[in-house]
Amino acid sequence: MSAPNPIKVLLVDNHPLVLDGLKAILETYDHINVVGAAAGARTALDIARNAAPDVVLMDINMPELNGLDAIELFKEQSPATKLLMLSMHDSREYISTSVMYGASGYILKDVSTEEIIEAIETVAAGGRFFSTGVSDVL
Amino acid sequence: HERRLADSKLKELTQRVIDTQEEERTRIARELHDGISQILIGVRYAIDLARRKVENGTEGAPEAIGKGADALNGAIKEVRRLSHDLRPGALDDLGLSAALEALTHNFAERTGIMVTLEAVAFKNMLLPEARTALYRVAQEALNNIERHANASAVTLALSSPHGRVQMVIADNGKGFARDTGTKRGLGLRNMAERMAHFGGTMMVEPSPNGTTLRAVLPKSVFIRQSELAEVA
Amino acid sequence: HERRLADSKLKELTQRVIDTQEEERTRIARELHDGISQILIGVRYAIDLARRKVENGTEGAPEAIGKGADALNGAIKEVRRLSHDLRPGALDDLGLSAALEALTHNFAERTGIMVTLEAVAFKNMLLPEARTALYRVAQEALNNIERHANASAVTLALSSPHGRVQMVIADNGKGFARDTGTKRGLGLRNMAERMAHFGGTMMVEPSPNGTTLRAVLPKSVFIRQSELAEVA
Ligand SMILES: Nc1ncnc2c1ncn2[C@@H]1O[C@H](COP(=O)(O)OP(=O)(O)OP(=O)(O)O)[C@@H](O)[C@H]1O
Ligand SMILES: Nc1ncnc2c1ncn2[C@@H]1O[C@H](COP(=O)(O)OP(=O)(O)OP(=O)(O)O)[C@@H](O)[C@H]1O
Ligand SMILES: [K+]
Ligand SMILES: [Mg+2]
Ligand SMILES: [Mg+2]
Ligand SMILES: [Mg+2]
Repeated sequence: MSAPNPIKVLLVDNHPLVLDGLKAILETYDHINVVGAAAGARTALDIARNAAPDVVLMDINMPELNGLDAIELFKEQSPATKLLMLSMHDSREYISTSVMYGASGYILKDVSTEEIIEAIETVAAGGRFFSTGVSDVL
Repeated sequence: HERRLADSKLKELTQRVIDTQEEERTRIARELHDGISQILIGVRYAIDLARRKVENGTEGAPEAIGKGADALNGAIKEVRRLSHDLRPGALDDLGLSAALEALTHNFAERTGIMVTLEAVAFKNMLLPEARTALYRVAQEALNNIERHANASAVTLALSSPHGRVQMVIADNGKGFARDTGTKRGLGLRNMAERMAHFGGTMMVEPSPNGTTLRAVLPKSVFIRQSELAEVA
Repeated sequence: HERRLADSKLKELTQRVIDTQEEERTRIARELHDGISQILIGVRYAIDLARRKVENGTEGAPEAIGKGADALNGAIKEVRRLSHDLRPGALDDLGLSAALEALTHNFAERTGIMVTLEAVAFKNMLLPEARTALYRVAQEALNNIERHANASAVTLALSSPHGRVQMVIADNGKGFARDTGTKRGLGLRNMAERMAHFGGTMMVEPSPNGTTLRAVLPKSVFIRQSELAEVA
């Protein structure tokens, strides 16, 4: 039972519990279609090539390739895809760095489900979204 | 006599160094055990209650779940704070300048002391250990300013004169007391030690208005181009 | 010359403590950030999912809560382990003998090396600092046995001969190499330093079969009756 044009979302997080939890939650929303869940940015880049996600919801701290460095690779490979960073770090330097590298948004991992959905909707529509609590800094 | 004095002073300092470490461990262990653990156990009770309500179809399940989620958020914030206090992720993820930006920003917010930061970005060129050492020196310098200086403004400048690394922290406070030399704490000593470890120096420059602290590290703390190529 | 030697000894020690502390901070920060935090976020999402299911009347809410509760138990265990590694709560709550019991028990379980503990209970009569020092000596001795001794059995005996405190740790391993004196690490040095602080001693006694380590503290590490009265 999907909406006519669901937002295609790709999830990237090295922690299985976070990745599974996020996927299970997002799948309960009709207008969101989780097209992939990757434990690393390299795998995510591979998936994105075929799945063409509208939004990549990506962790920052990951072994091998971290989320910040992966932003530029996504921008090169899939320019239309929006990057939404998902992180535990609440200092504004993370946001400004993410934006500088080309991300459309930044949310903390511990925000409410409603806020995660709102962030996905906003960046999918071409806007920018920054988490409450850190958004005042920009 | 002189020698025995030096010896007992050495013993005393050695003991202080060990004590500091033991105190820090105790503090962290306590925050984990008495703080975070207790909150998490509270969350478990809330979740268990919610599960029973859901299974029995009793009313108030969403509220019970909500209560658990709120308590959980508290625990997550505590863990974040503790982890950040021990070592800010920015230092590893974003580099020294960004970490100093966060440090001075939080310091200004907490103390009301105005801080101006002038920092060049070294990117990843600085040895990780040197990055850590400079960050700790800045941290202790700000600690000292908060505790001893009675200052209203601080400038922290990070630059790279002649290929070296220089960090200057100047406050407009009351300045060092004349007899400070005798009752030096562990702070200044550790800072000097950290810089000396890399063949660098740390100087306290008393000025008519406040205190200036100058830490300089030699060129060798930059990762050499050849090594950079290997890393990349 | 002597004094300069003492000074350089202090420098070396300070640097090693700084290194240890920095490593420890980094390790704990990482365990908190990459481990415990992430589990808690997972719990958070599981709880949110359960709430949505309850509110929408969809199936599977109890399972979602159950998943969250299981993960939460994992996080609680992790926090406890981390806290305990830093400083065993038993040391403060139950005293040295109990803490040594937990220490040797865990050691035996992890390494498969048989440990016999013979400990008298000092109750709360031992100065807290002396308690900590003895515990750390035991901890490092076991570390060394695991890393260097290749032993199959260890005896740890805590007693009180002539009103002093004596802790003897004997293993049946390969014994100290002849030239060990030259390449002493931080471990033995810290142990000796910790005992010396209380006017005590620490000796390594190489025996035909393995190594015996003897730490002795003077009577003064017992809280005097007069002070006890004040505390009580
Ligand atoms: N910015 C400053 N302005 C004025 N006095 C200072 C300043 N920084 C340090 N001092 C003086 O120098 C002394 C030594 O500082 P140091 O950091 O070594 O020890 P401490 O802060 O007293 O103790 P700790 O061991 O906790 O750091 C301080 O006690 C204080 O008197
Ligand atoms: N129980 C033992 N059996 C055999 N050799 C031992 C034993 N304990 C210590 N040693 C020897 O003594 C040396 C010094 O020990 P010490 O604890 O001071 O340093 P370390 O364990 O090598 O390093 P660290 O600084 O991490 O403790 C060891 O390297 C080892 O060779
Ligand atoms: K869906
Ligand atoms: Mg991660
Ligand atoms: Mg200080
Ligand atoms: Mg050792």
